[in-house]
Amino acid sequence: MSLNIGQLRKDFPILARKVNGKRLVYFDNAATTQKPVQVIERIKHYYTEENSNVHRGVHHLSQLATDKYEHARQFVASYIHAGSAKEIIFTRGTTESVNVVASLFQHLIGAGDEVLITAMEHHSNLVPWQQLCRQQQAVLKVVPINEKGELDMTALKNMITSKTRMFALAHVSNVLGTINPVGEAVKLARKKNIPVLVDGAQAVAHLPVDVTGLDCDFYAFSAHKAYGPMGIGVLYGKEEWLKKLPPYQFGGEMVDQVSFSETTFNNLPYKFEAGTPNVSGVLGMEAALKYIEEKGIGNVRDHEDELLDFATRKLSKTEGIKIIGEAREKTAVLSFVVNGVHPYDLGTLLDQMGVAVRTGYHCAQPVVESFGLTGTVRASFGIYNTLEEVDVFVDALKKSIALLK
Amino acid sequence: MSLNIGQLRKDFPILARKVNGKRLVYFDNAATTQKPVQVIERIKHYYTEENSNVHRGVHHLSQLATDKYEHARQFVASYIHAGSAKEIIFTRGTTESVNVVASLFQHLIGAGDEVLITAMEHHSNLVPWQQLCRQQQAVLKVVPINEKGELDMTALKNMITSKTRMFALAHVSNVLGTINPVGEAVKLARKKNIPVLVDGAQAVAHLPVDVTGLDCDFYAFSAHKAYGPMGIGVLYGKEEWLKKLPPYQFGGEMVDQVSFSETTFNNLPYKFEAGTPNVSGVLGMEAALKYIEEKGIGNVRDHEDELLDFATRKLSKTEGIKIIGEAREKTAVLSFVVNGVHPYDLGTLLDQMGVAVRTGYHCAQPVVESFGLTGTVRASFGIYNTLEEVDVFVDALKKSIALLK
Amino acid sequence: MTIQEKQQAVIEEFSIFEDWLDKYAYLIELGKELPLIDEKYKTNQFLISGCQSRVWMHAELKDGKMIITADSDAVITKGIVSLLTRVFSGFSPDEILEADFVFLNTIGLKDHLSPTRANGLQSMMKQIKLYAKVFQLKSNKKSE
Amino acid sequence: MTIQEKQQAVIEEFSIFEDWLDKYAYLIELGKELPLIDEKYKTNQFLISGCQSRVWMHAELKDGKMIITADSDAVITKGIVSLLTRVFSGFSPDEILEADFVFLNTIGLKDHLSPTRANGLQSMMKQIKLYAKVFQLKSNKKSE
Ligand SMILES: Cc1ncc(COP(=O)(O)O)c(C=O)c1O
Ligand SMILES: Cc1ncc(COP(=O)(O)O)c(C=O)c1O
Repeated sequence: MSLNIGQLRKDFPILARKVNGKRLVYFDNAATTQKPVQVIERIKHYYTEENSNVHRGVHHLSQLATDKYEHARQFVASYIHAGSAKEIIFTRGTTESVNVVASLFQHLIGAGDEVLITAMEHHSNLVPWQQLCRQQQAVLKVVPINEKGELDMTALKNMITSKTRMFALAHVSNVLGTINPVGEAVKLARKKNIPVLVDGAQAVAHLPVDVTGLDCDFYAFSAHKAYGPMGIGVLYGKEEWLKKLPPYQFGGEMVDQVSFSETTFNNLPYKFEAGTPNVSGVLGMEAALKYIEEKGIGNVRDHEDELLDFATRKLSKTEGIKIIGEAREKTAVLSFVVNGVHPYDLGTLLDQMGVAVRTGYHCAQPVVESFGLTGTVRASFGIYNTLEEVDVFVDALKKSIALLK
Repeated sequence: MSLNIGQLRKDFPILARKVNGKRLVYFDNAATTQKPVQVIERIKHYYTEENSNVHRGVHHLSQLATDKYEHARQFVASYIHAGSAKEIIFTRGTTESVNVVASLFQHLIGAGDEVLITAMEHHSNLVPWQQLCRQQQAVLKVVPINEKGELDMTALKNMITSKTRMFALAHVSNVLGTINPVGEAVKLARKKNIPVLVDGAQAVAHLPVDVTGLDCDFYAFSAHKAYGPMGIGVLYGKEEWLKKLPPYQFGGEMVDQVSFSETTFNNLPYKFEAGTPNVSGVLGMEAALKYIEEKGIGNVRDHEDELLDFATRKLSKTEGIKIIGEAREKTAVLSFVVNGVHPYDLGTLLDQMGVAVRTGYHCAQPVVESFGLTGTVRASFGIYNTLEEVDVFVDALKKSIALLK
Repeated sequence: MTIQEKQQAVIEEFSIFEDWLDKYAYLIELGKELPLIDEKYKTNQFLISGCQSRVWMHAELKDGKMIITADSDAVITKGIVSLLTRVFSGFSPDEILEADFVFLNTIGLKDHLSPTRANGLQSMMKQIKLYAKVFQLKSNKKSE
Repeated sequence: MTIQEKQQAVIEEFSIFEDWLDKYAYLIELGKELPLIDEKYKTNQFLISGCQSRVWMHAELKDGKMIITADSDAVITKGIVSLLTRVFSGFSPDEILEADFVFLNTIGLKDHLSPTRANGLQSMMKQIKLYAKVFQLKSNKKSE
């Protein structure tokens, strides 16, 4: 069964709006996706019928909100195939999830130890490790990529040593679209007992995610990049790690007993959730993942592959365009540059024609610079994009190039 | 001009719902408030018309979202009378705000130094300092309260010493309702150059807040306790502090330039906002504060004082009831216990009659225990509560007591 | 009577109450009647965590049957605890491990069944099963 | 011409364009024509931060007038920079400090005026005022 995109687009009210007098073509999905009514209405329903602070309340609304909240946690756990709901920590998003892990690993990483990342990481999965290494006098090692934007697995093999304390890598690159062979990478790390954190920010909306299958130790993602609300995301952590690690923030539901001299902490997952949680965010995220599930992530993948292939073919035929990121395994992200034309100029003119793309470093300055560039234009696709929109985009692009040259 | 509560209640759709077959009487406002349509619709509008990732995007939606987001920051700044929008950091809520400051003060607090809190702090403004002190071998000192639940200002005077590095106190106690003389407390601290953090979680919905007038160094609050959405809150910090302190989390908008060997950080306030921000949350918070502003915080205060006085008088006349917290300066919170009856039992029966109160420690175990208790029943009021609801509550309470005795 | 039959009995008992008030009044009665746990077990060791009210529970094996006693400082919780002990006390660990806990659902106290409920019913039921499991392991060892 | 009059001239110039395409085409033309900044100023020191494209700006005082030159690696930004220098270059620091920047608003490039705009127009305007301020302080010192 394939998707009825025309039908499905109606779920996304914003797609009907005009931008600069033109119909919006939203190709900035890697930055954030638009939200279906199912998500918007879920949030509204929560505040209209169910809103309350969760946990410990004896009254009906509190109980209702708590049940929904914990049910959503279970849903997220099963969605990414976690072993149990205890392994699902709600965070603000990917960036916070990575920062939590980096902060908790402070005491497990010492002078001379090594942390491994890849050359294609987003700042959010780079700077926390860099700063941790700096603080602990550890060494940040960067696994190189080839000119197609694929991870150098041979280099990786050699770089995993007895000094490595953590390997953090993106599931999918937000600049290149590369899908990394995470399963394989975990196997290599596992041999030397090295924990692996996977930055899944660009994966959850596009690929099936199975943390148990991947066997990774941590997995991070943001709801807002998968049709869910802003301000909420997930840190999956293997129970054995979460048990072992100390709390991150203090206060609220994460404590058990408190006196002025001492505090004991609550069980998983609450140990890592300090303060009133973002219940509406969590319920919105659940609605978003259910939306994807209902459409079928396989169908989503097929559809986005079709968009990517079509757009890639069209751009390849256009003079002066160079595509950045040509990995065999790729999804939903198309970065490129145009000879002699600044990405910012292209982005500005495309916007005038209603096409929203992102330009610049995409919060991943090192990988962009490694291609000798100071920016790319990035078109990134979502479930609701169409082949016709790709046509509009390519025509607008040609017009812009003509204007600028 | 006083408030038209009957009219205003219509703004809160959830108040029309029934609980256990009875009309909902929501007296759990200190845990979280209900949301007016103005807030609910603001969030919906954002996702329906404006949603985009903010900053650095060249396309129209990104620009629109960024403008709204930064405009909201300015509004919040002026709402609490901050010197500039740079001093407004968006966080998940009060708990995170306090944790951020505690974490950033790590390097400013050493062995033998002292951190001052009060005996009435919520765990969120207690445990972070306790854990910080434990980690740094510093000493946590607790300013006592009297039997009415008022801060002992004489004790405070003596406890501020040359060893004190931080004084953290609640603006309003969530258990006792006490309004602390924060301005005076800051003056005492200022003499010895000690920074003051004010936990405003229970203040923003009930009192005018003027951080410049108070002259505090940090002020923390949560939107969800002031008619705004969950998952968003504020850390106000004086610019001189925020400039001096290192970043908290890394990645996203908070960086300026990144290479594998080095990273430079962005200006205020972005330095403290890592990752995609909760734009819808921020806009919802703005709508909530505008709602309060429109009604007039003075009117709100008057109305809630009336509710508190009325309820206090009625409970005082009821046999076997002891009110916990009888400060002269008090707002919107009424804690009590009933002789020989467990708060949990009362909460459960009140709930059966549609009245939502909170029972237990209210995440402030030490202050409850300091009254020799293992819990209280807490009725806490909001803008939409009425004298009739107080009647319903008191009747239900009497019925419950009769049943339990 | 089997556990199943005992649950059925409770369900029938409650079926005569028409409104919540009577139900709670009865629960409160039960709570007041609950044969108290031996004072020496009212310590932190026997405290079940996760409840807003404190619940102490003790179990011992007598002639292959588990004798469960419990207490709470809140009377409604005590009423519920009383139903639990009435249904489950006096059965073998095997029987308890096989049983499901459905009756609270049916008697109209469904609210109390939620795993996240502040009264910690979930924790009490876990505790009963845990005791049963321990006794089962112990007796298996003996019989080895 | 005063700064005000120069702004007015730009506004009139743009008023003949009917659609965005012509406006941008003209901006791009201006961008291509911009007298380039002296290469020696195209260094990080003269870079204006906060722009997605790089913008270098230099100012010097000649006979009491500020001569502003600038460049950008993006041609649309260059067009805007060219309008800015055309309007403000050649005036005294006092005149520049008193002026407001409204013309971009009126010529239908309002989008570009936002303080959060990725092209950093706000930063460029700040930079011009900053140069003016510095020159003003310097000359006040001299005249003391
Ligand atoms: C006085 C006080 N401080 C801090 C908090 C924590 O706020 P939040 O859970 O929104 O982080 C609360 C709310 O429970 C409170 O009442
Ligand atoms: C690969 C990758 N990692 C991390 C992030 C950060 O996600 P967030 O900003 O939601 O925390 C992003 C999004 O920009 C991303 O694309």
